[in-house]
Amino acid sequence: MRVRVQAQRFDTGAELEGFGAGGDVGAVVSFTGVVRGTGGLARMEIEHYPGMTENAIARFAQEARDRWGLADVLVIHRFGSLVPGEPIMMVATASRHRVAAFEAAEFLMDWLKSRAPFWKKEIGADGETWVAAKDEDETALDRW
Amino acid sequence: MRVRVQAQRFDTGAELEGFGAGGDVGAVVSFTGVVRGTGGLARMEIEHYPGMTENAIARFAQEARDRWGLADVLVIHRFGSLVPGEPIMMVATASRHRVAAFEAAEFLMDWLKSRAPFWKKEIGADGETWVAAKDEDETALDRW
Amino acid sequence: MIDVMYFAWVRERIGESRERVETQAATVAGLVDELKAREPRYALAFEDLSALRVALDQELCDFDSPLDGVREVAFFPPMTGG
Amino acid sequence: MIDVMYFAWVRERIGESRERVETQAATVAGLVDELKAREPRYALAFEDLSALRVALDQELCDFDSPLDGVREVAFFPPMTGG
Repeated sequence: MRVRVQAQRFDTGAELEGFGAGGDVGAVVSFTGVVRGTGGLARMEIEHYPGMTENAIARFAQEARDRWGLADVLVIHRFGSLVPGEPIMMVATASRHRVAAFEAAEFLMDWLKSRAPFWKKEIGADGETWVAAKDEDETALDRW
Repeated sequence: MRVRVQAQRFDTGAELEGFGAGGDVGAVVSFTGVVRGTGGLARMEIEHYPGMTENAIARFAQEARDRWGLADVLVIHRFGSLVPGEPIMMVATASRHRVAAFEAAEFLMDWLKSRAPFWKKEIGADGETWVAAKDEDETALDRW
Repeated sequence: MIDVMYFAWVRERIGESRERVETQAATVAGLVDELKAREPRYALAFEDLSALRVALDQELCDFDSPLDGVREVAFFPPMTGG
Repeated sequence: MIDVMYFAWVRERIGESRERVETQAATVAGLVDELKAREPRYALAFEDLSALRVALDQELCDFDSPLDGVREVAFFPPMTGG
């Protein structure tokens, strides 16, 4: 299990290298979130709560691992200043069968969206705006 | 949109490089299927129906792209002789939001499982066995 | 004349992956009956049609589909891709 | 004395990211009332509690949670990770 909260850029392909190898793994799922350049976005600034962030993510990752019997799980989330096209975060899950790997990755994404202490600010031609939480993201937690 | 049916090994990380770049992409999902070494499996042989395989996969990929408005989709499936730990196949989907990318990847996997003309044979200490189709894989198609 | 292809254990039971067949059968089921009458290896391969699938010109079809105009018929077990 | 932290637009409205606060408040809500009484910038930040979340010692809690034994209180808008 690997959890990283960092300012530096990462590469999904490089992170997946060797991920889940050695275990009894038949399925690997990865999700990567990318900064979209819509609406003239110049950059995104991500603020976080050091300490609480790492602990919250480690707890979600542990829960996903136990609940879906994952062979491995990886979460990386960035903070700081990002430009369109850059990866914001990724999760990866490795399990015996595909359904567990997909469900665990979606579970992690749904929790990260609404329960990991990050806040996004979009900076564009029209100024700065804090990204508002979406009701649908809150609702998504109900299925777990 | 890229669809490849090949004997050669591939690398998920390398295939994901630049995948979905340039479009209005906020979410990239990948799934990789791996040969599991359980039950003393020595190798897996995958037979396919040349021509029909490529056409069937291209059709599923196109349907996924249209239905979920994907910015990009990638499917690679191998045939021939594989040993435990090797990747069998992968799908990747790129879209604006995470739900579409996850759903489209799961849709593709469900169709590939039961409707792409591949047949797997497991060769182990106890001889050779053709992998039987699972009822649950057939049932999985109902949700689409 | 029609091209007939066999995959996976159907191919193994019949011992061929492809052959040209002279047939007057109107449907896939008619063709299956002709093949089963040939030799025990065909009878064995086509013993249980519920365990088989058929494609006509590379499209999945049913056993009662007509053969009219078809160039290639393929018989195989349920697919196990992914 | 308690450490109080502010994130995102709460931090911007208050103009601080962290401060030490002397409080006798029994609950988070009590602390919020004390802060609002200080200056307009606090009153503005805490105008609508339904738009805010609170963590006590880095655990999400409610506004009626007791402050007893708590070392660190954090106020912030709903999280937008992922």
